[in-house]
Amino acid sequence: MVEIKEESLFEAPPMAEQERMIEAILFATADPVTIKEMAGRMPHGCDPAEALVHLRKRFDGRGVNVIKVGDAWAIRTAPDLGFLMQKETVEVRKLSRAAIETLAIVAYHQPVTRAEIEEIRGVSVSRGTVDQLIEMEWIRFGRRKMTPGRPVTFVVTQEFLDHFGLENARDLPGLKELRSAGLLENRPPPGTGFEAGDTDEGDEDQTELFEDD
Amino acid sequence: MVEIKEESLFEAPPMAEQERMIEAILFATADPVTIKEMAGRMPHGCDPAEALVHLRKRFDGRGVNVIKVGDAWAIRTAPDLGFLMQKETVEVRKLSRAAIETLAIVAYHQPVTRAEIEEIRGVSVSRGTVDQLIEMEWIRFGRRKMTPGRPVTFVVTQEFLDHFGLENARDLPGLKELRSAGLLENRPPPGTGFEAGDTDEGDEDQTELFEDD
Amino acid sequence: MVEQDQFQEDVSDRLAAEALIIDVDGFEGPLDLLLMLSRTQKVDLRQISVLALAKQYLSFIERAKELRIELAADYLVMAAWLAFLKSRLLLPPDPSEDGPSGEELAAHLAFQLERLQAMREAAAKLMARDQKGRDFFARGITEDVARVRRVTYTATLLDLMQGYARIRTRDDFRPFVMDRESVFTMEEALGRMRGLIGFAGDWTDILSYLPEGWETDPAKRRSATASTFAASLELAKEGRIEIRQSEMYSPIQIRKKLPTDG
Repeated sequence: MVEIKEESLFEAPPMAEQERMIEAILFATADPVTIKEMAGRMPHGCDPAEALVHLRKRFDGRGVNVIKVGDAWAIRTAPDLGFLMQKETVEVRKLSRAAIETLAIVAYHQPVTRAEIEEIRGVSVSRGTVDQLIEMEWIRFGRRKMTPGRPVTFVVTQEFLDHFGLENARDLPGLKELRSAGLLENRPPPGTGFEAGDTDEGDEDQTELFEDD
Repeated sequence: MVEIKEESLFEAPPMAEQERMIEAILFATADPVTIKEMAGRMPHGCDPAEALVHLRKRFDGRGVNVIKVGDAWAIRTAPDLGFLMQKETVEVRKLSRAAIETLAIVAYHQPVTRAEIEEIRGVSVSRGTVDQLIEMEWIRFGRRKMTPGRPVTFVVTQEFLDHFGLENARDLPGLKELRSAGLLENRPPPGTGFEAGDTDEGDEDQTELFEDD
Repeated sequence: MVEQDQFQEDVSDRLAAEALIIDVDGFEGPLDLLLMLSRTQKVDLRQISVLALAKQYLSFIERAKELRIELAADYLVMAAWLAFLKSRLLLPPDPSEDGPSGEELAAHLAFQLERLQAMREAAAKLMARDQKGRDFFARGITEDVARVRRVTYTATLLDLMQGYARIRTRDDFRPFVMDRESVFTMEEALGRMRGLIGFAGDWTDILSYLPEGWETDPAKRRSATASTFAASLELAKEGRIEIRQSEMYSPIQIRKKLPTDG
């Protein structure tokens, strides 16, 4: 661009050219660059410190700025634009089967303890499943049960009711409706299932929910 | 800087502000960024394409330039300043003559099948050559050709364009001359019965390619 | 006159052949060799004499044979083809014979040579361009774009009811539980794997997740393998693990899905 070499070994390129040079250097170098290092890379006689003053001014108020890092210089994103370095993606996933079943049990049996959930599902309930449902604000801790060990119970939340369009957990279809909807094919033999395992004594709601036919 | 949110959810930031944003986005990455991706990261209602026009002009003749790579954009140092970046120079793996020729054939004839590459070079293409070019991310698989056997094709990548500073594959040096000289045609050897065996009906590009003199 | 030409041609052929034989290995096939030989004609490739070229090639092959240089088969195939082409070009066309004429074949060979030459020149032009990382440079200090992935889970009332019905239906089958002594259910497998998966940062054979005591008895092993596999699919679906299998019947491996960023 500028014929320097032919003219003199000691005449430096014009300042505009020097500014271009440090712009390229600061852009392409993986680490902040000291003035000394810039001078070492630029043609003889250049004054990177002065070129830097010009470049800094040029980037003043722009999307990136020339900033000092220790005793070196770098180009960095303007602080107010940091939000552009994020990309948010929202992924909607179907709740896992374990979570759905746990949720269903809480909804139908609330207030229900973890032990009861496990008893009904026949498998242990992972902490992650419960945590997930709590985090989604679909279940929350209810009052402690007045049984030995005073275990905590889980109940569904208002948020849960809103999501599923229910006014009340009791609006959930009972077994009879589930059966007539074809969701339950077999009539549970009396005396099996969780009634037997249900250590809950006090709560009428529960027994009501489990009434069959 | 600008109080947008309070005013309206749908009013885009001023163009100068949008220019700053894409400046920050392009400076932050080594890879080309598509307009769509910019739009996805910028506030609602922004027009990155227009902001790019302004930004491009702003960096005209500077130490770094805004360049187009395929359907994406990137900032690259001006080619005349390469001498300042000896430290950043990456040793490009020495490519064999076979690899260089194969690359050129893919670039100029794309989409091209392995058989067509072999027909042009007159020797079989070793797996290693193709693998190397794919590994360098200079070529990739394209769509299958609608000819018997539905062979896979190769095409060049965005990385290829970026590496060689091409806006798109149409900018390949000498492409027009080669085409008008008929040297990019895929002429089957006479008497091979290739013409007769060409069962391709739907694809105009293809039939054109296989037209015999 | 004709003899003189013939003589000079022979000489130049021989010289070319001798020069080229030395590095016959350096040629990338017969077409490459033909292209090199064509340079001795010092004409535009579009006006090349294919007949002369065929003669040059054949004498080159002869020389190579005399010098007992092993030539790859495709050089000999090309020689046979060029001998055929030469006869076609020299003999008057036989009207009873089908197929392309000698001129057509020659024209195609000339086209191939010209096209190969053009591609070589294009390749050279391409490599002479400014290249990234050599002549121009990308950003040195890059910033990662943090991919903030927000996962929201959803379920419908139907899911809920079906889930509940499933549990109740399962209860109905409880009397049959006895038969399931050697059945490891998917729920059990899931429960087990959920507990273990947090430690599976590296690719691990899925079979190492079989519960203790289930590895030896074939029936139990079968059931545990199936349920563990099904459970791993479920976990993969949930995005908690990754699964891979290098080829059919090879071990299936899983690992904890690493958080994605940038």
